Amino acid sequence: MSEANRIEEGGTTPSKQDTVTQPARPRSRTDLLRSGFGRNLGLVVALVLLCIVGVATAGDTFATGANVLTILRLAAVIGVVSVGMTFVITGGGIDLSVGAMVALASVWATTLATQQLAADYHWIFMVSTALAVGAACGLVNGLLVAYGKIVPFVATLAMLASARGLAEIISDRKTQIITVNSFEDFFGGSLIGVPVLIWIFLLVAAAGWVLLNRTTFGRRTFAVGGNAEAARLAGIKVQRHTVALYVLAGLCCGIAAVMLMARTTTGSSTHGQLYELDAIAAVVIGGTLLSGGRGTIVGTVFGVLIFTTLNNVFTLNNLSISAQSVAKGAIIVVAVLLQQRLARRSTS
Amino acid sequence: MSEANRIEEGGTTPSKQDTVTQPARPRSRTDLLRSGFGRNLGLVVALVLLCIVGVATAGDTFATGANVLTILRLAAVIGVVSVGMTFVITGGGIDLSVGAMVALASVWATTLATQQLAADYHWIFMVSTALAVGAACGLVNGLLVAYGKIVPFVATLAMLASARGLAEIISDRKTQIITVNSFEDFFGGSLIGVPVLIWIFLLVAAAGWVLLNRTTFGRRTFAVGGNAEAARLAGIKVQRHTVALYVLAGLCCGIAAVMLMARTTTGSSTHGQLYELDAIAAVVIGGTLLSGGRGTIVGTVFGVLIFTTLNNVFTLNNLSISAQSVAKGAIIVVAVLLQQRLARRSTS
Amino acid sequence: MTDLLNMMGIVKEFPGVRALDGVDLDVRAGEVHCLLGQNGAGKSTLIRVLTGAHQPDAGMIRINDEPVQLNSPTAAIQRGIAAIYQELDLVPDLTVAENIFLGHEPTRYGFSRTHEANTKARSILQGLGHPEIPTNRSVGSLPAAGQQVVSMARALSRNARLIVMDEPSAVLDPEEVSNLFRVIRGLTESGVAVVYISHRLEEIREIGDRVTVLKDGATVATGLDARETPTKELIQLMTGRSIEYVFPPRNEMPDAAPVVLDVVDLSRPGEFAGIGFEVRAGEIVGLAGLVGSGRSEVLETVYGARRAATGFVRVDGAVLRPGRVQDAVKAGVGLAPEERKSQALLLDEAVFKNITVSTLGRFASSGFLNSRAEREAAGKLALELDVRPPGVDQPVRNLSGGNQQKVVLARWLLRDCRVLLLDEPTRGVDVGARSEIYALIRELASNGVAIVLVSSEVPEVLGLSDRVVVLREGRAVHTGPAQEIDEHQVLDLVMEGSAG
Amino acid sequence: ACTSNTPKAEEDKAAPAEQAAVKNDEPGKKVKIGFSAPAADHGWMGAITKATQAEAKKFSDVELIVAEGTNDVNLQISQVETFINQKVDAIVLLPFDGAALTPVATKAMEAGITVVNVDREFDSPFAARTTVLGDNHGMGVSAGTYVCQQLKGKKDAVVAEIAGIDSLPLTQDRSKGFKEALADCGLKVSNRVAAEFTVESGEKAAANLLQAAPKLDAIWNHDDDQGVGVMAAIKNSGRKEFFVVGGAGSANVMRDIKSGSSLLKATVIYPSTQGADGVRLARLLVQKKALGDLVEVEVPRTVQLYAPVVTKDNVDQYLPTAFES
Ligand SMILES: Nc1ncnc2c1ncn2[C@@H]1O[C@H](COP(=O)(O)OP(=O)(O)OP(=O)(O)O)[C@@H](O)[C@H]1O
Ligand SMILES: Nc1ncnc2c1ncn2[C@@H]1O[C@H](COP(=O)(O)OP(=O)(O)OP(=O)(O)O)[C@@H](O)[C@H]1O
Ligand SMILES: [Mg+2]
Ligand SMILES: [Mg+2]
Repeated sequence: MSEANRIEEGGTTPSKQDTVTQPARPRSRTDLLRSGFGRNLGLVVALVLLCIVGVATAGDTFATGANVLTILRLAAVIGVVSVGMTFVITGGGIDLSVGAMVALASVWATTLATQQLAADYHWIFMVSTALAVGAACGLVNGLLVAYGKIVPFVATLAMLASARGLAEIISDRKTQIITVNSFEDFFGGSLIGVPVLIWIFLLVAAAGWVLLNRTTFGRRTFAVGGNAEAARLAGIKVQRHTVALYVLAGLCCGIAAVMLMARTTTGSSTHGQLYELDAIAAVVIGGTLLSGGRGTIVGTVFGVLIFTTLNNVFTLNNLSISAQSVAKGAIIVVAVLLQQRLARRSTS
Repeated sequence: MSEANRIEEGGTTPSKQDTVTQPARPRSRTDLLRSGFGRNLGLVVALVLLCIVGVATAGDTFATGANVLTILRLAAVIGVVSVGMTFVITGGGIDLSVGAMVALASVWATTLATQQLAADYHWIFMVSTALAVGAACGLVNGLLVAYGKIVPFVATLAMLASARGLAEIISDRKTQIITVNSFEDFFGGSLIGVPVLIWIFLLVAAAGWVLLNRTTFGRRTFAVGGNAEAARLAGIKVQRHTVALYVLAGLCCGIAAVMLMARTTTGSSTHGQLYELDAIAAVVIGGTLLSGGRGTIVGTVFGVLIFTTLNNVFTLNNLSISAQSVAKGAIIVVAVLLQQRLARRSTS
Repeated sequence: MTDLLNMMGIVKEFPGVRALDGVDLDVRAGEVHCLLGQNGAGKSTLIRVLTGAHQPDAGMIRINDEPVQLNSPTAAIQRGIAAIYQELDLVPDLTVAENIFLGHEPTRYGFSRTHEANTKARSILQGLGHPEIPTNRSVGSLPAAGQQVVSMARALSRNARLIVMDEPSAVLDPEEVSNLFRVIRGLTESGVAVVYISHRLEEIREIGDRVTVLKDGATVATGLDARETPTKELIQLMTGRSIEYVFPPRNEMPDAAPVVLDVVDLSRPGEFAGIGFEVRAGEIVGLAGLVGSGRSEVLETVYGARRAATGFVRVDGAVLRPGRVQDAVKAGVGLAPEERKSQALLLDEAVFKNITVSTLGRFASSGFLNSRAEREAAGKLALELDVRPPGVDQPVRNLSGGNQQKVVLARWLLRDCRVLLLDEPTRGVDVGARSEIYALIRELASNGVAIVLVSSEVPEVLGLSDRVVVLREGRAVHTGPAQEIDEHQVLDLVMEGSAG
Repeated sequence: ACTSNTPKAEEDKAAPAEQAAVKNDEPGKKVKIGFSAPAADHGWMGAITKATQAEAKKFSDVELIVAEGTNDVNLQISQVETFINQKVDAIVLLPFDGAALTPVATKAMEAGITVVNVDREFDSPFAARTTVLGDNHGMGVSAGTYVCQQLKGKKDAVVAEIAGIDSLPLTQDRSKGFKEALADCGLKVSNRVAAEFTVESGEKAAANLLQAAPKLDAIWNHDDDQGVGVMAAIKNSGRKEFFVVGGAGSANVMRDIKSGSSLLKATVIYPSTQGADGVRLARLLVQKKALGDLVEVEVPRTVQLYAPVVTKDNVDQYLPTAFES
């Protein structure tokens, strides 16, 4: 047997056996997980099951185009936040401050001064304020984590408290109503029948996917999250990269703030409450490893859709909030178990 | 050269140098960190600084015995939860459901039926109900994580939703008032001038410390959290141990529920809101690694005390509420940076 | 010939340890420069200083007579220094190609050019003699040997002038090693310098040009001729004493010795099939085979870490429940696994805690631990095995690779096992400690322990075992007394499957 | 005057000539008041604290200590304990959960501190000297009655309800009152969703609700701050076949009502000045003054504020005291 053969069958499996077992499992399990297919299969099934329940229990309303758009619109804001969160978690971090950053960005972008500027010139001033505030908060997070060496959980927890407090101070705890019509018109509008908000979500998700899976930046994110020391030894500037990841998450929060402003026509320090939990839940359910090194944007999008569809189905069925909670817990568990089963089956 | 000699000169450091450098740095840095001393030094300093600020700004009330007891009573409930959380995190997990478990246990232990039983026989029925409910929830968490192989974050998130929903259903969202006087008398009372609640906290913390640092259970917890595969191959029953850790956390939540019941004379589905964040923050600030394998009960207790003292100082000083949030974030960051500096200095 | 690299008076201190205490190293272009030294002598640390991963506390580094500051891995990479680290520095979830080009990915406008990366990776792997490793497979799913190849490919991908290899042969079998040497020769011919670290003196003889010997963090000899310097002298330099590098004599096996471990018809589809052997008290059975032949899997299945599809394992006549490690441990079986970092060590725990983790019950009364007793017991073993530095309170992470391996062994030595399964027990262990481990294994056997030994070094298997089982592609192709077979026959067996 | 429809703050301005009131406003003995309320996670709660602070500033003899808002009863208890340690003269307490704060409030009373209970009631008469309450049940009744009036004759009308935080007793009281009033005219709540008093949650709940109910005649939304989100969602859906009744009575909403162009036709007031009233009463109690306009020499045990319906017709009367959220 030649050298070549021996390794091709990679590792321990003898060649004869291999040719037998090969087709059954073309890739190893880990590989499959990464490709996202096996894992996403479970998510798809979970989502489809949810939809079936939706159709069965509230068919007339659930399956309408308007309702689908409602679900997507609801998914859009938290979806954008979750995309940013996917990057941070894949890179081995966590960001608890997303909700607070959304609040701060929304407040800052709707102050009288900013609105005046937007009214006088263009709504782009509001948007860029929100993005800048988000990115700046993210930058602080990133610096604290990468250079201050504060564990991400604590650093972003501190940001959570500070950003929300700052938002309250700036807004004086008032809900700031947006009076710039051009802003509302643009973001409240539709494009080819699909609301602008949904377009933004799609765009962010697509850009996130490309960035994570098709660029050097994405590869390095996996490396930093999977084995920071190896990444450092390979000459990657781990600290700088970490900062970039948090800035990215902050930027996503800025975008989400703009979307939320459009949805609610307000900026408020109460926006984005508990987004951190929602986003992390969506990311983790989607199959991104909480410990870093493995992440999937597609999974995250599915995670977000599952949660929003769940809420929608519950509401359509007029379920009591308490029963919703209990059911939600049970459904999460079942969905994850199902995923695992499917992922396992599809590989063995 | 004899065998013995060879070893004496051992390692890389010649023996003569060793005797010189030895006293200056008796252990390596990591060791010092691990032993908890260097790290705790930072925490002690942070706490002392806080106290100095407290005395300076509100000396007449801050330094009184009554105020110290107030701080400790506040720390007691979340402290007990945090001790349980320390075990779970050290063992490589996380428990988001602690607050919900506290709520559910408090509600279940104050239902009419339980209170009747307690009134007729002994308050021990209420206490054991709370502990049993907590432990049972913990058991479910543990089984889902260890045998269902659901990532802890998701499994306990599901429990968070379900347990709170269940608490709402059982209590019909009403606050249940405790009418069993013997219960109130015992837990509301004092022993040698110190409130029973504080005794319980001390007891739980001490027991937790012994369990984590002086028993095989604790040693295995570190092993499971540090490297689960290695622990398994070393013959540790990793799954069973994991279950035990979650049960322990649940049990602590049961105890915390009893304490909260005593403090509020109520059971309610709204009890324990956001305890998960508070507890995790205290544990992490205390120096327990979020990724498992390293944990310190003393650090956790300090973490809890820092947060509660901070609250107390804020209340005494009548800071604007929003400013409190901002300051809180800043103080967390400064405290952690300070810790790190001190830990570094004390070793080099 | 001018020196490509001069390192002078390098000092590196870790808290409490002076790992390097004035090391000198000169490397010429186009040579294979071997670094020798005991476990913990400072070889890996020196390498990490050279690659910018550690900052030296004192000393000077010159490249082409030009003083340089290597204050980050990037700086070293830019100066043409690449390394294969002792502890594999791969990202398990990235693909082979992505790992190879990590840090210098082929890109266009920031987008990774996966196709180009794959093509380039394939050609590098081809050059290494492994065109068959799929470049789009995640590295985590490759066996250790495959990962080592990827690590090598990564070093080559940088077009470096100086490549450092820290124990690259530890997980490779003989044929792989000769393949590696072919690659190294190709490199040196084109003027690349190679710094080669290994504990196997035969390899040094075969590939090396010059040798530098480290002892206790200092250079004790440099510029020695790799081929001519007598082994005795090298060992004397490294250890400060002379060691007979031979296997201790076999024990007489009493015929009446009872069968302790009985493995019957064990199989796991895709890994191995129909494996059966028995080990009597006091007997050492060696499993020989190429990397990937399924030896580790057999051991892990016997131990219950993997669940057998068919067959069963008996210890002292009692059948172990399949897939239950606890049962095996309770029955007195111990496993020193192959991957010490991921499978055996609690890296952040103190040495003594790592040693006692499987024996906790012994140091506990009603659950409470007596850590003084623990330290004493662990300390005694650490002394016996010459773990350096000798303190048992430091975290295992700070130990050198070989010393970590000793800690793993100590764990099971402490446990008075009935059956000991040793998977590559001497991987990365230096000559001195190696002969001590051999003696120890023998001594254990003479105390009645049944031992199963897996090693990629055929002489080791043959020299230590009473009987050998030769595995090929997951099947036993030969079973017989070790004395009746020699190295060539074993190699023939594992390659061809026909008894020579 | 206290039983009149006007909120207290306005009453004071409306009746400046009242002798007693003027005398009451004169600076007296220094009063140190501690104030604690739930987390300002929604506009009304934020307004409560702001109004309270503003009211305290008006009096040179009042020192107000404000504790961080919290939804953790454990923390709120400790804040009250801290006030006791500080030996404040009075505590104005808007408890997160009335029953849960009862023991510590009782303790404060026993320590000789005047406790004024606001909005969410204690379960013991010994826990507070005076209680200032909104009328949650009455709010529901007012809203229901208004809806009935507007939908007169329409027997198959579809009425929806967007509640606030569902686990609060006050939400349940409001819903109960609403249900009862609707039942009186033969209607029922066909769809009920709950939000969290925030703009964002209101938008979310309303968006889902509008899907669940393809045709609606009326919506009662418990809270005007979440109402901003509700109206945004309605605007987004482009639907116009129903009218909306608000709750709490924010200035924004009143302006909307005044404009007449909004689907929002009315709101039911739930005064956000309760804390401010609490501060005033606490001051009077500590200074041992009586309530102006009352013959009674003691401040009453309970002051329940009225929940009037604000429509386009009477909005001008309420707009000045409405809270900016
Ligand atoms: N993550 C994984 N996913 C799928 N298969 C894997 C994974 N890791 C290892 N394997 C397979 O398990 C085997 C491990 O190979 P390894 O080199 O350890 O074999 P071995 O026979 O035990 O070698 P040795 O006898 O030298 O210890 C190979 O067949 C490899 O393909
Ligand atoms: N990060 C660290 N902290 C503290 N001590 C360390 C650290 N890294 C290495 N050491 C110590 O430095 C010394 C040299 O270790 P090094 O890894 O260089 O040895 P080595 O020669 O490569 O040994 P081996 O042959 O076993 O790989 C050892 O005593 C080790 O314990
Ligand atoms: Mg080494
Ligand atoms: Mg192997």
